[in-house]
Amino acid sequence: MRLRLSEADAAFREEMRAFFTTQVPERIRSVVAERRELSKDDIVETQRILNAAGLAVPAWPTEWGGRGWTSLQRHIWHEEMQLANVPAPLAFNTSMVGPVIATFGSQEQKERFLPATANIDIWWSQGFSEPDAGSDLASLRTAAVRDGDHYVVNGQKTWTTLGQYGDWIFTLVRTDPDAPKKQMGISFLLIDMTSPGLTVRPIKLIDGGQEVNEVFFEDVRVPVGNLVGEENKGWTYAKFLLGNERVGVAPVGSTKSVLARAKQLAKDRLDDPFVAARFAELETELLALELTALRVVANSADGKPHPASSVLKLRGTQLQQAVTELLVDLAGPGGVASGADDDSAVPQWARVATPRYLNYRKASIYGGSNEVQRQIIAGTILGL
Amino acid sequence: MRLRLSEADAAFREEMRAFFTTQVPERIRSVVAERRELSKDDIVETQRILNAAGLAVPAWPTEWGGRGWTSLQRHIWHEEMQLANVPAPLAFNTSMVGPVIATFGSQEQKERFLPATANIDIWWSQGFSEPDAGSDLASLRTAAVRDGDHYVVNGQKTWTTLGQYGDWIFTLVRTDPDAPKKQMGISFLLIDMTSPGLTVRPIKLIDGGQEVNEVFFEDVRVPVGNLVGEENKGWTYAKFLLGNERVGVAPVGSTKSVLARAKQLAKDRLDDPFVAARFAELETELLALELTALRVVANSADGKPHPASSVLKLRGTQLQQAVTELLVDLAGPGGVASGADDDSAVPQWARVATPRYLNYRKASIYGGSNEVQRQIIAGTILGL
Amino acid sequence: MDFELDDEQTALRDAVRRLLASTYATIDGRRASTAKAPGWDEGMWGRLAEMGVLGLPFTEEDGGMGAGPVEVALVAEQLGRVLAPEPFAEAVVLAGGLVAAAGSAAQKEQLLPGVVDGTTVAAFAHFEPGAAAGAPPRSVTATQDGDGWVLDGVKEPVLHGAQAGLLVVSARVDADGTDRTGLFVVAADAAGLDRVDYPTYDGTRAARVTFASTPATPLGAAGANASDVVALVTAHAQVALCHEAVGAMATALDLTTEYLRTRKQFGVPLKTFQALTFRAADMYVSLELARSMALWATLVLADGDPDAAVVAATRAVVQTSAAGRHIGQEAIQLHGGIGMTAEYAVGHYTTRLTAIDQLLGGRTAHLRVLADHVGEYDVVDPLAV
Amino acid sequence: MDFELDDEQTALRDAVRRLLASTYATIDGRRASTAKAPGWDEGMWGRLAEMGVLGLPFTEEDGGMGAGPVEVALVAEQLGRVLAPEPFAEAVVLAGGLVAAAGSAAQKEQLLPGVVDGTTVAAFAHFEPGAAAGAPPRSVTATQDGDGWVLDGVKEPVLHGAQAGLLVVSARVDADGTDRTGLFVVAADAAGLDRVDYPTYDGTRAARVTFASTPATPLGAAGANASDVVALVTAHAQVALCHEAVGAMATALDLTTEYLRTRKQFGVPLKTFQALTFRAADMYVSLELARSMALWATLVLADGDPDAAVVAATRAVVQTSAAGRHIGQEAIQLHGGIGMTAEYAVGHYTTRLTAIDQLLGGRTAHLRVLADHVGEYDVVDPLAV
Repeated sequence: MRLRLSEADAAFREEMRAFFTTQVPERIRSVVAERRELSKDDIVETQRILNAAGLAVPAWPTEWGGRGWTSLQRHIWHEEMQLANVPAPLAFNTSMVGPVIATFGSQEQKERFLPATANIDIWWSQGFSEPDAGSDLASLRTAAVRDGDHYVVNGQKTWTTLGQYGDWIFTLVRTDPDAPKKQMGISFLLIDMTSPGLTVRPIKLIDGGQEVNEVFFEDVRVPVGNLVGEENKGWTYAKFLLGNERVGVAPVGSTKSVLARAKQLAKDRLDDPFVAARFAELETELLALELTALRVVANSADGKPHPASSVLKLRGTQLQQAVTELLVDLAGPGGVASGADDDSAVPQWARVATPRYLNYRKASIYGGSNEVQRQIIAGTILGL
Repeated sequence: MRLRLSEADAAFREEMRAFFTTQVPERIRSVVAERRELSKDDIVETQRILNAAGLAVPAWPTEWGGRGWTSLQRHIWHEEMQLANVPAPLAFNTSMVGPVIATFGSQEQKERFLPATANIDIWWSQGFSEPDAGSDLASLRTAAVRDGDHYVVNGQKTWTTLGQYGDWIFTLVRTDPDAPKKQMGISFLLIDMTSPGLTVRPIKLIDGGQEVNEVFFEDVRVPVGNLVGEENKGWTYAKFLLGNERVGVAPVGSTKSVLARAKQLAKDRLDDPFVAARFAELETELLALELTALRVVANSADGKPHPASSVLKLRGTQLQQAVTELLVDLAGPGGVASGADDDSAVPQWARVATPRYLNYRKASIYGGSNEVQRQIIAGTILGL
Repeated sequence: MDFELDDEQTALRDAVRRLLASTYATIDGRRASTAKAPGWDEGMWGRLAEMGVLGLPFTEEDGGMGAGPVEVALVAEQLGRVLAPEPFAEAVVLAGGLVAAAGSAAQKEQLLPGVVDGTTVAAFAHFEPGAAAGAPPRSVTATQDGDGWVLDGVKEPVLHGAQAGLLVVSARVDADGTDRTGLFVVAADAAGLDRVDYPTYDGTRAARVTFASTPATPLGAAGANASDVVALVTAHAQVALCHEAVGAMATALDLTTEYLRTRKQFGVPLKTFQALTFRAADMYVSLELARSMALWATLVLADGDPDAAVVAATRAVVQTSAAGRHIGQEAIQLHGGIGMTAEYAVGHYTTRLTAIDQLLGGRTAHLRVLADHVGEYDVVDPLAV
Repeated sequence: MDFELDDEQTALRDAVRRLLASTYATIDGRRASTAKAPGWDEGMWGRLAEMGVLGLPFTEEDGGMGAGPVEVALVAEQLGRVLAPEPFAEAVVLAGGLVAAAGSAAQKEQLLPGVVDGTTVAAFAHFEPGAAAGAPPRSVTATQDGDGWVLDGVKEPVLHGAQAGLLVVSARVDADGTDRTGLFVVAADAAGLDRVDYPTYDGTRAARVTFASTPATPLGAAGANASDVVALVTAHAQVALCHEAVGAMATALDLTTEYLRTRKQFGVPLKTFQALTFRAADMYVSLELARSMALWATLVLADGDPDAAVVAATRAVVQTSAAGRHIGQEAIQLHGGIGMTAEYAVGHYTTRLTAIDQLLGGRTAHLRVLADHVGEYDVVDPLAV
């Protein structure tokens, strides 16, 4: 057991910190710091800077841009990035479809997609969830029927985050409706979002934003070459994808960063013991989470998903939400001035506080709800 | 809608307050105030004082000592009694078996048992729970087999509170093991605890106290005249008993009384904002509970159990436990001196704080656990 | 103590419910009303006026209905149930209430009829940027200017401040070196008055209101310290908002239980999952406790003691704030993704509950007030406040 | 940062676990050991000494094993897992630790060998009635008496104070009009020493220790202010107790999950009820977060900066206190009635977790300390304390 980073890791940390705080434009990082909405260009510009420096896809196989880092290095990379308010590389590209293609895709698919995915020349969207499935992902109904060299896709996906920017979408589709188990007849298909018959409809959320979408497929023709791996094995790849990334599953760095900024904003109210205690409490809870993430990282050398990831997701989103709630309280009645412009006498942070709070109610629902995480902990870890 | 009590109710309240604070010996009330353990004699003496004044069984039929009060009057009686630290009449006698005998018993049973029950000449124990049943009360197995003019009872009851003082025990026994539903073959039987074959074994609890017991029945012969109502209809009477008493289902008065005393004890620490806020919070929560109890009382004129009773039980025990926990915190490290005698430099209240806290973990388990209450709320009120 | 409505009150509640259902039977009603100016349905406002609802808090002498906090509470709960955006608590109970409580006889005669008949929508310009909910005015100052008074400074956010035909404004008055709270009336067309309108996250409207040597008329006696009257009328508005929240919570819970009953997942209705139904049960507990407290606070208001009224409102806010957050958050969580969408109703309830919470000033601020006085009494006796 | 044990540490942990299992495989072991004097198993204490466990925190120079906080933590967790009543944290880490940290070379040479070989059980008499956990001594005073010192006043509760062969006592020393904290050694047979023994609710023993002109020897330099050394050694003991709590929580959760798996109700195993299994999942989350924090605090102790050590211990207490209460309460609730009985194991775990919580001083007190300093830094960086 050892508290300090090794000299090499400490140097690595300094290198990351220096890069993120000097090489990613302040203009973009301030958007994150001020909790404003990132534009597509902000995200793309950042990821290209990272990719050029070999910092976009460090967990990929080295031949496709990976760095062969230890889990701890990947953790440090991720935390420093978040603490510096650098927009993370697009998860759909770097944590989701990229590793699937790199692991299960054909050589041709790898060459065609991986460099473009790392550099965000292709913006990927995710097509997993369906309106009637909810947490029961495998009950999906979007169908792909083989017709010569194509699949013909019909159905609907939903909760497609940032789908309005998507160039391609990776989907789970049902290729064998007669399979004995619902998990067995599913395939993993890559679909060009400019294909005829594919339409994207934005879903307005309760904070007024439009970050998620429905995606409709009406006789969309997809070349069979876009099938990843084997037909009807898609569930395996999906499970790989969902269990793939442990680093960053708990948004520690970004939550710490928001909390630190909140403390700065509340500087002249820290003599109020209730305000101070709330910061002390959240900082301590976040520290415990961060340490748990480090323990999980340390135990993940074997490459298998660590069941404690569910602890990180569950607690991570709880604390993320608690910090957004703190900002609502700090904003007070001024918080209702959310629609005011920058001439407002209510400061920008107070105006965004409540929409962000409302937006982050999603954190405990999307990407495996907290109920699903509890189910995993009870089942996989506790044997219940 | 009206805030104030009517003049009559206000006068009634004064009358109750005057009686409880002057007619019940300070010696006994201080035991309650100081959260020490009441002796059998304390309880009996108090109840006889109340009974002599017509204040022991006000909810019973008037011919057996009831007072024909409104629900609000019964509520006031109960709250004032608790606020004055008067030990409540023994629930087994006055809220449980008494009303069952008065409602379903034979005239002979009424005459034989009711006056003695009101005056605690008979101390009743409860024999419902069994070791393997838990919350599934109806799965009880203690059997009563008819043999001439007697039932022969074999089996075991548990969690019999204060069973060590019991003269008689009211039990649920299985008289028809072949009934199509487990609720159908159960009878309600009164058993003299001096009967041969009946033994009481104390169960030590985690606070060191011995207030609950196991009761064993080995070929205990019970005259058939001790059957209440009809054979195999016991479940109906048990449901009546369990749903009978709404007044006092939430221990508001006693919790308020403990909280008020805690505030007195912490008087010189109320300038600590954390301590003060905890009192303010608990007082407000208790007020909300008390008001809800008053609303339920107001709506219970029809005599049927109000499903909101479950709200009172659930929240009432939560707050009861929260107040016991506050006292543990106020006691601090001194609280471990629980076994010290009165020469201790640690004050008495601090020494009893943690054993009481541990003891009151039972409050959310016994008498219908909080899980059962949530089930009732979800099912009966919300239709889930 | 009695929590039962009398026949007249029951009739009022049912009438308001029926009227609101004509427009707000579904969330589309709120969407439509808030989408266009002024941010509520003017026809509905007129019909509420016709029904006498806008005159409920005012004496018959002032042209009102001579009703009281109980009737106000009934209406507020019904508005909350359907998320009707009509600014009853803010314009009538709060801004109108200040005129009734602080205005001179002449001012009441001049201003209240319009409030009661719905032709004048009043707003209370009180919040100042960066100040806590209960803080006295600092940045808006009132100074004497010849025979009259002028105001300077910024109020923000002022709910429906740009739509209001009448502004009641709190201002700092320097009285021989000490600060006093003054109340002033400012006409919508006053010189030096600038109002910038914008939407709030809950779909209503607010404004930044700037005063630059803006002529203003003292409400009531010039120079009187209005902090007590502001506290009392604010207490009335807070309790009304608590009832609005109770109504919203009740519907949020209804929507949630309905969803759990009907929505299937893994082949069975969600209500099969005890972990979800138990949470709905806890929501019900929160709702009922908040309802009890709001009702009680209403009775204390009606009882008339101003100090008791302010404390009761504070307790109601503490309870409502916690309940609103609990129920609002759980309502979305138990719905899952659909709860996040603006298309579906439940998220609007959470959003509005959040707004009410912020406008009430939040739980901690009110708990702090209670904590400061906790040593001054032994027990809280609801029957003898 | 590395949380892995090395081979030696793993061997130590396994050896301690095996040794403890010989006596404490079931709760009957604790019951038997606490039922008779001195309140723990003297044979077990001797075997722990033979294994070197009682010498872990001390340098080889002082006759110890030259191990450190990590090894102490391993042992404490194992003791907690089986609720072994041997007073390792209190007698060795705390009382012995004070001798090692504050004693002169001669005192260490004289006193520590007995602590290490188990023949001397030391106790730290520090708590004073009515004082908060972290308060400096007030009611016990030390005054110079010729060449020596005498103590007056009452310490209570002193854990195993009547059984201890060596008392380390904190006392208020008047140094030119200001109060200082002094540490003193008092022999078990000192004149004017009165010790009244009694049981604690968790089955261990404590005492009221009265000093009446009791001769005492300053620990280390006479008149030195020992408040820093008390804070640092207390931090070490607190972190050890946190690990004891983590061990106890782990077993409480094990017992609970086992109960949910095997106990049937309504004809099915309890684990069928999702409302229960989800709560077990939340218990696991609490446990793992507390474990992480305790491990980290251990590493900070090992790192050597005394100020950082005290802050880390405070954070560990905040986390452990909350987790211990959560897990202790839920463990009983999920067991139902049987959890309340002294016959069954789980209640003893809750009881012990409650005692540890009180001895640590409780969550709020420690949170208050953190709150006082929260404005002094931007973020908490676990890698750079």
